[in-house]
Amino acid sequence: MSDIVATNQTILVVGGGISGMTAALEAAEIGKQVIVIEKSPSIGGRVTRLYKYFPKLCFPTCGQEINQRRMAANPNITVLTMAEVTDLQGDAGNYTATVKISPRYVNANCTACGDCASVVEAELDDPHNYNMSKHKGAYLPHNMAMPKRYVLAPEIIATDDAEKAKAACKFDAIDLDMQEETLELKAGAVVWATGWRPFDAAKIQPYGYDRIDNVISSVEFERMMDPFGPTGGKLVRPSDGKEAKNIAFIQCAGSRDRNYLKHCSRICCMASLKQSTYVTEKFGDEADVSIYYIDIRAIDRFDNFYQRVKENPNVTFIKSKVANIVENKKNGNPVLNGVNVEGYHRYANEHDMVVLAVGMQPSVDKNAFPIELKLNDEGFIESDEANGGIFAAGCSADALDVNRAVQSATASALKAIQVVNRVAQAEG
Amino acid sequence: MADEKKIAVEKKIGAYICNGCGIGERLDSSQLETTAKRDGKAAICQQHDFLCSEAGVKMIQDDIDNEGVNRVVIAACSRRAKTEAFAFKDVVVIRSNLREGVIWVRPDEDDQRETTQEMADDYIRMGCAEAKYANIPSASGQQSVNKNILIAGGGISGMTAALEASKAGYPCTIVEKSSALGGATAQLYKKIPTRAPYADPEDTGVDAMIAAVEADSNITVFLNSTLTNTAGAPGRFTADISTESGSTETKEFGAIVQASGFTPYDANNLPEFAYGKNKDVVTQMELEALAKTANGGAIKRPSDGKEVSSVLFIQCAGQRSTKAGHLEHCSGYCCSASIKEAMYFKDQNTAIDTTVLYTDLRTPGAGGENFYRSGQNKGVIFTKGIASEVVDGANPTVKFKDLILDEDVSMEVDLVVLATGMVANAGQPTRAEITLSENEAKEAGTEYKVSVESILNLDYRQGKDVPHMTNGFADSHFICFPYETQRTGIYTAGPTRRPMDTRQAMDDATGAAMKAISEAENAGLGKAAHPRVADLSFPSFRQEGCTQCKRCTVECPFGAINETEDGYPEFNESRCRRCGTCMGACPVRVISFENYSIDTVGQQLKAVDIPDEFDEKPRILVLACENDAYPALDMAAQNRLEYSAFTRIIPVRCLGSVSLSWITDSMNSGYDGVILMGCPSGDDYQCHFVKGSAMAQERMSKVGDTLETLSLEKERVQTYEISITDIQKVPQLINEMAETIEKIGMSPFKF
Amino acid sequence: MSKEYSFYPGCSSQEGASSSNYLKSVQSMCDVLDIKLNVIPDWNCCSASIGYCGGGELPRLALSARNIALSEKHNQGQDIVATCAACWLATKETQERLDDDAGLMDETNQALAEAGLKIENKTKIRHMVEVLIEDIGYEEMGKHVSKPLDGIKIAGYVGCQTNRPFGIEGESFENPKYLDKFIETLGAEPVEKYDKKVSCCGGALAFSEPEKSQALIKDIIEAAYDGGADMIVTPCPVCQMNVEVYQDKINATYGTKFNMPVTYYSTLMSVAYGKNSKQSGLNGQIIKAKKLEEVASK
Amino acid sequence: MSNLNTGMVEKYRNNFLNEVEANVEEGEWVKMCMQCGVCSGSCPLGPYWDHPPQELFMMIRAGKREEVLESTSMWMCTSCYNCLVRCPRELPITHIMHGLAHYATRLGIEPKGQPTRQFAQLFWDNLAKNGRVNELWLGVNLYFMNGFVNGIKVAMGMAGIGLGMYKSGRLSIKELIGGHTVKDKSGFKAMIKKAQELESARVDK
Repeated sequence: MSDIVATNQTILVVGGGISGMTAALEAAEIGKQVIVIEKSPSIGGRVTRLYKYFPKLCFPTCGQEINQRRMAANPNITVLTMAEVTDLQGDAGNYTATVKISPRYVNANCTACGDCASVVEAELDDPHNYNMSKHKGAYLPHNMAMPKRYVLAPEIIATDDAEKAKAACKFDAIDLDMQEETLELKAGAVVWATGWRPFDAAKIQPYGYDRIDNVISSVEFERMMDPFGPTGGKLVRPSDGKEAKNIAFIQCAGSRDRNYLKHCSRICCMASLKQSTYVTEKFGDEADVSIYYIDIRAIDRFDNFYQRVKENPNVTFIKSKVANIVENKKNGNPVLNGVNVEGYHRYANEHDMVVLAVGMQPSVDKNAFPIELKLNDEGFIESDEANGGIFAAGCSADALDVNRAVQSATASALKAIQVVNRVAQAEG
Repeated sequence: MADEKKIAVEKKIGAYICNGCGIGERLDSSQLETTAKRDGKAAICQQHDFLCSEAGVKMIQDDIDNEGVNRVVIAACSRRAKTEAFAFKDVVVIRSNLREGVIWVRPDEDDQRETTQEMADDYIRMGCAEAKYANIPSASGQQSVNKNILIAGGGISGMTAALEASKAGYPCTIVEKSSALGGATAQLYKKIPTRAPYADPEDTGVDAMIAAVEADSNITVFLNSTLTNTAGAPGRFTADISTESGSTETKEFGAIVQASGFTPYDANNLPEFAYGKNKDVVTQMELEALAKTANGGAIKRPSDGKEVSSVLFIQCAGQRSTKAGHLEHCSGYCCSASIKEAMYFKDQNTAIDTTVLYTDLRTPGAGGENFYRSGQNKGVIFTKGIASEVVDGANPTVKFKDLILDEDVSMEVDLVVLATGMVANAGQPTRAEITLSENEAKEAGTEYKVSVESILNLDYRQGKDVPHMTNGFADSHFICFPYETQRTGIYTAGPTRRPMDTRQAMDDATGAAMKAISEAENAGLGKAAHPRVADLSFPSFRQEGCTQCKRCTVECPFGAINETEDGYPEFNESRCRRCGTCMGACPVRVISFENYSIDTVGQQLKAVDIPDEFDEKPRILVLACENDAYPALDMAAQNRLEYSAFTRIIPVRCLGSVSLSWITDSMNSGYDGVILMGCPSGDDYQCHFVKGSAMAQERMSKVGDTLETLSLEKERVQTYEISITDIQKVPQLINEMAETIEKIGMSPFKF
Repeated sequence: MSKEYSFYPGCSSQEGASSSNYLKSVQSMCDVLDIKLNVIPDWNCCSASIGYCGGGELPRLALSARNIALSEKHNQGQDIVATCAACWLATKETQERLDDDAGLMDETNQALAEAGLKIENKTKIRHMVEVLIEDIGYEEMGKHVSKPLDGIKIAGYVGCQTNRPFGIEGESFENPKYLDKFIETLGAEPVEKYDKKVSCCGGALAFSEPEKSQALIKDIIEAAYDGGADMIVTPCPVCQMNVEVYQDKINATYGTKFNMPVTYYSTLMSVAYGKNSKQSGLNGQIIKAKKLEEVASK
Repeated sequence: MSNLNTGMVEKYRNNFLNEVEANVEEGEWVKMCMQCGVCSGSCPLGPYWDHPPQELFMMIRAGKREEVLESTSMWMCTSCYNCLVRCPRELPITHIMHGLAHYATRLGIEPKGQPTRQFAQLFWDNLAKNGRVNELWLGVNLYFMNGFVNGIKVAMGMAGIGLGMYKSGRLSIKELIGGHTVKDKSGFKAMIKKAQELESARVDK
């Protein structure tokens, strides 16, 4: 790690999701030195947990493959995984970041052969699947993980498992003495791309996410479609593993609500429309999808997709914020109570499963930024002179869909380049 | 030129066999070594227990430095693994995939050892064959870096692109059709807020921006000017900038940003709303004019100058509708725009009734929802309903269905504002589209004329402008790559790309400027643009062999290839994305890349050892797209999914680059089956080269006949659309082919 | 040294009124916990949530304002504590409204002046439950248990107004847990997942809309039976009365056989603290809480 | 234009909304409703509302003055506060319902026979009399509010309950004569009177 060269002409990218990767690539591909700081063991971020993108219904890994190839081929980019910026000092053209790197216990020798995983017994919650499934204590985060290098979970360190793993590795790739490291890195500009996290559905008490088995969140539902996900690609409900054909999607689950997130998270309507196609594709005419909404926010060309879904007779739209959900104790079905406000129709609808279209919350809490930034009430970074050489990319700037996040990231790369170019001129 | 190179350089193959990750245990590496030397003609062959380790890499580097090895064959893991470790400079690096390609997809059983070993031997032979025919690509030297950025359009998007590029040190030239900078935004009284608390309309800031542009010595502005001809390629665009007066200046540019904006939808298409009939029915844009005149005072209506005391906004006027003459899309910004305009009234006099008639109120994000709330707080009334008609009269009366109260009502107001949408100024359709319309016109006995003016007047064989996408916008089709147009080095920004408001347009233009800068820099170095970023190879052709059939010029997904006066293809490599679709299209096989050619693949499939018919060991050739199908096969191996030991896989840049000759050659040399794996095509195509996979499928549809002439069964050649996520599907498809062969029997063409 | 509070008993707690038994048990409970309650001299009705027909906004605010003013005058520096949900809510709401709206504050003081009073509005308004949880604490509450309520299964019915809109700090509107914790602290067993926990009993509409309200009440009792409850416990006089007294009528209407005792948390506590049946207000039960009687008479 | 249409003209004008904002408790919140309907779905007596809260808000915006004020809907409010805590736009719906009911009463166009309306009035009169509620009289009045004969029926029907309350010491005959009251009755009444004057001055101007 000590061999990392960072100067005031270096661009620091905080967050290795699709926004961070994009910003890093754009800058590096015109010759700028870029360091990417990623908290988790693999770059890729949220999109690696998505099954499909709207409105094309194509696969996120497709673009990831290209971006990962671009990154691997580019010597100007240094990626630090399991790393966090704990402190950030200075101003435009002259920042110093303190970066904490947690031990991975696996070094660059790793060939991802998987021998360690095969001997480790401990199984731990798999965050890649929102803890809906387990993975080994020695693991590759997912099929597309980059770097393609295993990780030893801290939980198994100083257990037999750790020793077994070490013994199983033919390449001396496992280093159980690895310690947490702290680095100080210089940077001329910073692209802040820490992205979003799903709003905690349990906080929406009327919907009983914490009390009713068959009420799940949209991000969990998304994982169900992945053949390598927690349900092996099956749409089944948690309570009894029964196929969920009659599914309700509840929009604004946590968004547009002073009790939770004040803002509109933008993506949730499209995400539910997309997910409704999962159900109709899997079950055809047996599919029965209901979407409870306040406004369907399928803006610009996305509206064509909305029109397409609307044409499907198996998808119903109900203008209503569901009042509450109770469980039918006999069959475990969630029962939704509310009023369809288009003409006042009261309902108590029973479904196999309910998917809460949870909102987007900035990953970093308002008060947890390592340096003072101009934020709005919602906790997104405002584009403001006051932020000096720090530029928000993607969902750190606003609730954005992937397409707009990448736009934002491309723009932030140029903003960062402007700063380091000024530095370069000054330094001659 | 390319050929000379081949002769010039003496090729020395070094093959390096890794024994790590179980390869050593599962395979007989000494035999692999023999194969490399005997069949692969490798001058040097070494083994290592841990090839990707520092020691292993050094071993190879030493041979490159001291033994003159310039063709390195790495017989280890997949080309997708350990790329950094094996990134040797100035040599050809070939990966023979013994791990993901062999041992991970075959069971570790004694009775399988023989076939598994054969697999590995073949991959060594294939690697060496490719190494023999591949050359080290280098830029043609035709380019030089030109940092000048051409910006078509002087609206908020164009000016932003210019200012941001200039701040990064890149000179810009703005070509603006009208007599002033500012575009649509200049016609606004105020703009939708761009910063917290997102509660009130903001000054447009256009004047300040124009001043900044004029003050910037790095920015040249041409007013009353259009682009009458744009030729060349990234790094060497030449543009004729013509003024109304007729004078023309020709300038050179590295890249282009097209920020030609939008035209407001023509409300005359909405007679049902009495537009044109009743003066007090106006569009949002026209209301901006009224507000400008009022300049903070009471807004007066057009008909009689009466101060407006009640106004109703009809959202989605002529939008989100499949009705003839309407726009199918949602313009995204109109909801916020109506809130803003309603505030013009409320901020001036709270007593004015302002009603917004909407079906879905679309104010996304933090700013959007705050602005909506602020509108309500100021007393703007939002009614969910659908307007059916505006009745003409002293005051217009709006008839609508209130969807909440579920009743048909009508409301008389002083002024009606129609939220009509955006129509992109995206220039002319592609030549192909025009020809289509021309033919239709002919059939109808009428004459077809292109009504829209071109923006760029590209001197490209495939048309004068950037091809359009959804709803006539020059948008990218790719979610992960929003700026990728089908014209390399030309990036669209603002409402010509997709509908958007001022704030989004400024972000968008900044990103487009970034892309333009990047392309100007990289084209200058002869490096390819997305997705084969930094690839130095480019297509060249043997003129003497060319029959001038023009297929390459027609089929190139990026319109990269022009025709010279004497009818030969002109490749314009910096317009080229290196997909090889031209190579696949060429019936006479004269097009090739230094490191990717008819031979680099053709010789691989010939290098495979074909046992004779009675060995009952069929051979299945898989040509897999390197972007999606090959990674899927890789990940199948990663998950230890097995497939037939008779498979031999060759990655291709794009299925569009597959030459029919490879299929016929493989059939002739006794392969029993061939599988082509490309990306899904169609409206939601996933092909990174737009229509490469579609092209391939079209060509393959004709392969059946070829097979018949060879009296071979059609089933022997299959083309599949594979997504990168089809990890479980790909082994199945291969095994199905194996079964098919068992059914229909071995190919008779084994010698 | 004992904790002192300015106490607002409310109309229903008065002698011979519908929740006089609540007051009784509260007093017994407070002796044990060394809580001293100083009644607000000459307090008046809060108009609950039903006075709105005749009483306008300001007159209703004036009612609670008067109580706050009296407390500030006579029990200076002491938090106001109410045992009745409606009293607590009305007073707390008044405080909030007057804080938000200077105009209303001014008009209210003009009205109070007629009674020779003035409101500072600085007094903390609290529910007895808050006092128990925040000032006493579960641990301390547990220490005084001399007769654990072993083997009694109890449905904790929180109801509406003790729970919404203010509720108890740290509890959710849909699934508050404090009554269950009380029950456990006293050695009894709470009904898990009692899903009518925060459902409405009809409140004042039990009088004006008996059928509609009794339908709601029926569900509340039914759910308790489903959960295997021996009795229901509640912090609210209106809930207590509505759920207890209409059971015969409900049985008549729906053919049910309800006979479910409904007591106050303070009743449970008094009994668990060793107080006798009378001191615990058990004689105030219309449906006798036999299991508690047994413990009390041990 | 036909009368019908002139009738329509006033529709959707903000007059009534303005009236509500000026005169109804928390009325200025009505405009903030975004028609999600969570309130309507959350009401325990929901099924008995002719117009649930969110619809009332839309009707107010639509200028349906009489339909709103003469409605029995807001009299269905049990003050359970479910709507209020769930409203994503922070509308104090419970209070707006009370406010609308009171305003209708003030205008004298409330649904007279509506039982809750009557009980609410009784309750107020009862407390206004002595400063404290006299539950016995409240009960008695309640039973007889629909006339004597009916009252007997109701009283008989409620007798069991009354008896139970009496036996358990939770109903006292003492209340018939005298009963609980505030000591400073005059001060109390003066205060109420003043409050009412101040409010009227505000509303009726």
